[in-house]
Amino acid sequence: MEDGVTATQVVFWILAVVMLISAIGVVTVGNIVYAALFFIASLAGVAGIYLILTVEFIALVQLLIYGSAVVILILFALMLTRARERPQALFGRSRPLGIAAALGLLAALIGGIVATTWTTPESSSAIQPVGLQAIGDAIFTIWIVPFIIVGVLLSIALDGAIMLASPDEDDN
Amino acid sequence: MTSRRTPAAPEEPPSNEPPPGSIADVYREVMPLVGFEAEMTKGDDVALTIPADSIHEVIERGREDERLQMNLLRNQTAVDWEERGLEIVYHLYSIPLRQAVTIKSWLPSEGAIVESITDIYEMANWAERECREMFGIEFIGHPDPRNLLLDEDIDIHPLRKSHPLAPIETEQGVDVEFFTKQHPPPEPAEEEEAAPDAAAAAAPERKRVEDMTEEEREERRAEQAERVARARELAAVRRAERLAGAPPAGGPRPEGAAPPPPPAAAPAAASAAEAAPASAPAQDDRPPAPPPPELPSIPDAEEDPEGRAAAQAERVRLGRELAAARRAQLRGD
Amino acid sequence: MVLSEFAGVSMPDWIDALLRIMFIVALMTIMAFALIYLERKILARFQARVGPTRTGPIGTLQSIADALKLITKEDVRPITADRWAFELAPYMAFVPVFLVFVPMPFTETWFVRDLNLGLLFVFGVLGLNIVGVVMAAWGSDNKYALLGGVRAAAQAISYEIPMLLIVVALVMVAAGRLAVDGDASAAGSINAIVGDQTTTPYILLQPLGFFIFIVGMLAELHRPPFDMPIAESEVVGGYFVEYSGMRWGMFFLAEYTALFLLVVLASSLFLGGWNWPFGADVGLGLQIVLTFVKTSVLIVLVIGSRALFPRLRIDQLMAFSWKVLLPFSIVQVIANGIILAYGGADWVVGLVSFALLAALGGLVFYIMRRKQGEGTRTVQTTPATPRVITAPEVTPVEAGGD
Amino acid sequence: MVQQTFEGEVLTEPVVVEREFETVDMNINIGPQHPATHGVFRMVLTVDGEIVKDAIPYIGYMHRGGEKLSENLDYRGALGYQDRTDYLAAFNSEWVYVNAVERLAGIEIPERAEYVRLILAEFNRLLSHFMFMGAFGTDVGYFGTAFTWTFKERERIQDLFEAVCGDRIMYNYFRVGGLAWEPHETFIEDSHWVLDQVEVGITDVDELMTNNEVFVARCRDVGAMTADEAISFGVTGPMLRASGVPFDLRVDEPYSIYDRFHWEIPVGERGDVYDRYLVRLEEMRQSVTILRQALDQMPTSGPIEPERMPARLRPPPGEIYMRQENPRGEYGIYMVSDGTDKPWRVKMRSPCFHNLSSLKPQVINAYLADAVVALGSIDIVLCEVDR
Repeated sequence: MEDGVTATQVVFWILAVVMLISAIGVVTVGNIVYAALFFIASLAGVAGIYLILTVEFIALVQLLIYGSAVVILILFALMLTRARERPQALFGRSRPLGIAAALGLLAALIGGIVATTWTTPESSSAIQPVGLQAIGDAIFTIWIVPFIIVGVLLSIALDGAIMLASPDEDDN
Repeated sequence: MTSRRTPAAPEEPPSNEPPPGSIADVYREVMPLVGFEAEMTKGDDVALTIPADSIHEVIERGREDERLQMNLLRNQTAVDWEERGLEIVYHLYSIPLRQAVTIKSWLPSEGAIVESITDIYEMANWAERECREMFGIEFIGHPDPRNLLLDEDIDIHPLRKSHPLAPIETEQGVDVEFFTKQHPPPEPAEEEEAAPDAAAAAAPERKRVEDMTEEEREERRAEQAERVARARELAAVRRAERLAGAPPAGGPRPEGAAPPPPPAAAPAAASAAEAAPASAPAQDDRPPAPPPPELPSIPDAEEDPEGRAAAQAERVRLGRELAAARRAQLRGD
Repeated sequence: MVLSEFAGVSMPDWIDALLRIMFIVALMTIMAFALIYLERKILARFQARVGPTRTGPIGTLQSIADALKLITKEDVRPITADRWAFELAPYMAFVPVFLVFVPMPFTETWFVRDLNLGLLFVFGVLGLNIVGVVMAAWGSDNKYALLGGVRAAAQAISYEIPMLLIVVALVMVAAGRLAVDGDASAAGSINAIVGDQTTTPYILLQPLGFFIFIVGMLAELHRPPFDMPIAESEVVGGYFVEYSGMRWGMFFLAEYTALFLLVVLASSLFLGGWNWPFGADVGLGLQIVLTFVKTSVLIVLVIGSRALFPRLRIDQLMAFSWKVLLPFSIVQVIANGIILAYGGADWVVGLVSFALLAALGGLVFYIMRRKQGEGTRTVQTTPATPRVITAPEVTPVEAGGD
Repeated sequence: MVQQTFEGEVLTEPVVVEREFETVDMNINIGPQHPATHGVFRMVLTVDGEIVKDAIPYIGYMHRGGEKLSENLDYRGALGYQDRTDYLAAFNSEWVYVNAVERLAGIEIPERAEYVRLILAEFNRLLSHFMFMGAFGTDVGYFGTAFTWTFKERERIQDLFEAVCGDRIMYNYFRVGGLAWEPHETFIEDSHWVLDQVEVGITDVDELMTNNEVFVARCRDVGAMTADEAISFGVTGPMLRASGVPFDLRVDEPYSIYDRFHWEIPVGERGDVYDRYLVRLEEMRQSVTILRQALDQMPTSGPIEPERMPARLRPPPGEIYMRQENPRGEYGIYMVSDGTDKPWRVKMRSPCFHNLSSLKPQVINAYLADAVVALGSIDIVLCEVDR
């Protein structure tokens, strides 16, 4: 692999910077809707990273699930309630507690990164694109149990949501 | 266009008593205690006149009694008979029995108070609100007595006969007479104190526009422009007041849109296009006038035109005085 | 450096992609202009009028006139509007629609890139334009826009799911037919699906799929009977009520491009795109004609639905999607799964799908008829003498409907 | 959030209930300029999400003091105002006013004039109901189809009116005692031709809207009103008949020559928006049957106004409440004369005024889209509401 800077590395660093900025943006920006938009940008960045790793399926599913559905629900909730008027308590009483938790998490992450041994594949072109068939077989043969557990979890979540929403509907 | 002489008030020809089996008898049968005076109207309906305090009871019984079943209140209005007072009119109809009746009653023209029938008919809600703002009849127990068709802070009652119909030519809603009082023009205009009859005297020699000389026409155009500018200024002032938060209704808001006095109604057809800038005689607000004076009757135009003009001018002056008194009274000063 | 062919000249990969993207941009603008003009003409025909005739020979320059008007109009932004959300919304709504053209096969060789995950790419990216719509709705700080935006978001989510499920069912069928020695990963690419439809268009195999896809498409495009988000009589133009000039033009362009795009997708997936009667054998000429004919038929269908259908109320719209379309699409996926798993033939799949479509149609028809009830009854006129006090009882009412 | 309306009236801040999923009420102005209001009418809706919690209607934008002006014009002069109150059914309004004055002055109308008046009034009912179909179609969502189809028919009827009285909307053709001038010679043949076209138009609208599933879904059980509620609000006309009350003035209190024709009154049963639409549609068909019978029975020659008409009309003192069946309901003129040449009091009982007052209960707890459809189904003409 020639040691110069390859195209994927350039794209990777661009995406990394974009993701970093938007991640920080999500936390620091005052207006909550801007935070949601930054959130979308960071998720798109994640999808981009997957694309670089030539795992298109995961990237597209990421875009499909996060990009359109989850974010829309967040914006949906923001628009109906008056959340956007009240400035978020960025610097409230619980600030020290927040910082402590953040630092703890940071330490754990760095620890994890240092501990793992990163195996760099011999050459980026060596990664064969994984076909749809392979993914399909894997899901329904090797990983069938977690697949079913996730399915059950999701349906429970759905029922919970309906329960929460329905009390409001019983008046009219 | 001032209000005409009071109607010749001979009783209707006695002949129009309703036929024996008519609804008037059913009403008398159902409510023997109430004094019904029945008469046939032109559209061969029966009109019952009842004392004002029994309106609610008569209408309520009319709706419940199975011989009457008046379930549709189709119309509710009032008629201003000037000195004979206000007459409130209810038109009722029974859909199952296909019979109609008009219930009327007399109210004093000043401070008329009636019990609201909104609890019997929902329709009365809007009808009574309109009646209140047009005639000034107060309805006790009305759920929402705001003005319906007119502005919130207007306190004149347009459909009263005492409220003269302003000539159409004056600016819409811009009350120049009031404006000149609030903002007197900078240099004291020295036109002479034109009493109404002097204005009438001045009227004939006012030349028609065609044969005016150029500079006269110029002067008249300038004067009109100045008047329009003043009017526009007033509108701005009024808008500023409104935007600065509507002052409470009774507050010192500009006087009601009392229309500027019409130019003396000279019988000769003054050319309508000419808006004669009659300078209004300065009228100070005298203490509230005594109860409405007896209005002189206006002889017919054919017999003596001068008498008619004078009488009409007199009526206008009295009418305006009454309106001013009423406004002063309403403002409580 | 991967060389690839474009009109015989081999060139580096990315230049080729760039050229094809340029071609797509040109095609898209022309189609958008044509669609604007076509919509006004076809709509006029439905409404017993003539449509634009002044501009150009038979009004053909109308869309150019519209574009000029939009360009010269001033781009107004309300003061209280949120600057960034308002400004970026049109791009956020426009870019995904533009991206989705990449895997779209116009003929056997005419496409930007035949991604082997084409279908998933289309739906992955298409979902993003709702973000643009919501940003526009929230950015313009206007009650009507807010309501329109909320409605658009609710509608987009609830109609994307049945559409996705139906496409999954379709891919299951396609995978069965395209599988070569056990590896069916080719079924992901749209071109492969079209390639397989030389003899039997998939509408015969999945009629329910076609119906739900068309309904989902109409909902995705906010076109009647699903145009609650931009309902003129209630929310007066919905989320782009505060936009004017070229910004509004961007939304308008995005809408028509999405229309053209989804119509091409529908014709490729279900009507056999460039392939159906004998596209593959005859060659490029017939393929272009086929694609053109199929897309125009579907476009007339979509524009016709705008003239002939009132709009559904937002809760009926959601109820229709969650309570009717979703269950039927799930049943369709399960049915396909069972039949294909046990080696059922293709016509069996088609038959089952047709039965499901009939059941859906019957259900909707029955619900509506029961809700409609019978019409008005008419009462004989008996002109009663008005003033009779003891009036006869109201005439007995005979049953008589129109 | 304090919201100041333009009259300076301060709307209270919407109450924010501190439940985590509680959405906040929004005050939406279906303002004076809005496609759904068919004119200058304002409705402030307090909306929670999509459900309307409270509706405050504001009228009075078109108030021109018609009644006050009529009191200062002589009996013949105030005819012009009648055209301008209900401009969609000007012939019907004119007819009521003219009948009231004739009844007061005791003037007999020649037979032929009576027939021409009835025919023009029934044509005007068709015109008005076609207008309703078009406007209502746009409210429900037909992008413009219902509008252009119905206006195609309206054009034909208006051409006939133009031939008869020279005007398409403000006719001013009826006179106290008869008509202004003779209708043109081919009046009857033209009317028959127009009727044939109108019948085709009615079936077109019927096929477009009546059995359309989406139309039924949008109109059924929306803004339903029971019979007693309707009567209590003073609602009359197609809205009342849609609630199941067969009350039609042409039958209950027959005026002019309506007792010479046979037709049926359509009556709905649920009183919702769909029934109102069906009643009006059926009423159009019944009007066509009335017109056919009237055109056949109409005398082709004869005077159109009485021989001797007083120059200055001075009806004897008295009062009358003349009411007739307008396309929107019972339009009544309560006229009081005091013996002079000007009416002492003219009260115009406008059907839309009372039909509109019944809007609030229909709108509460309905969806925003239903509120617009319910408002459209009342078929209001704002000039008539405010007079």
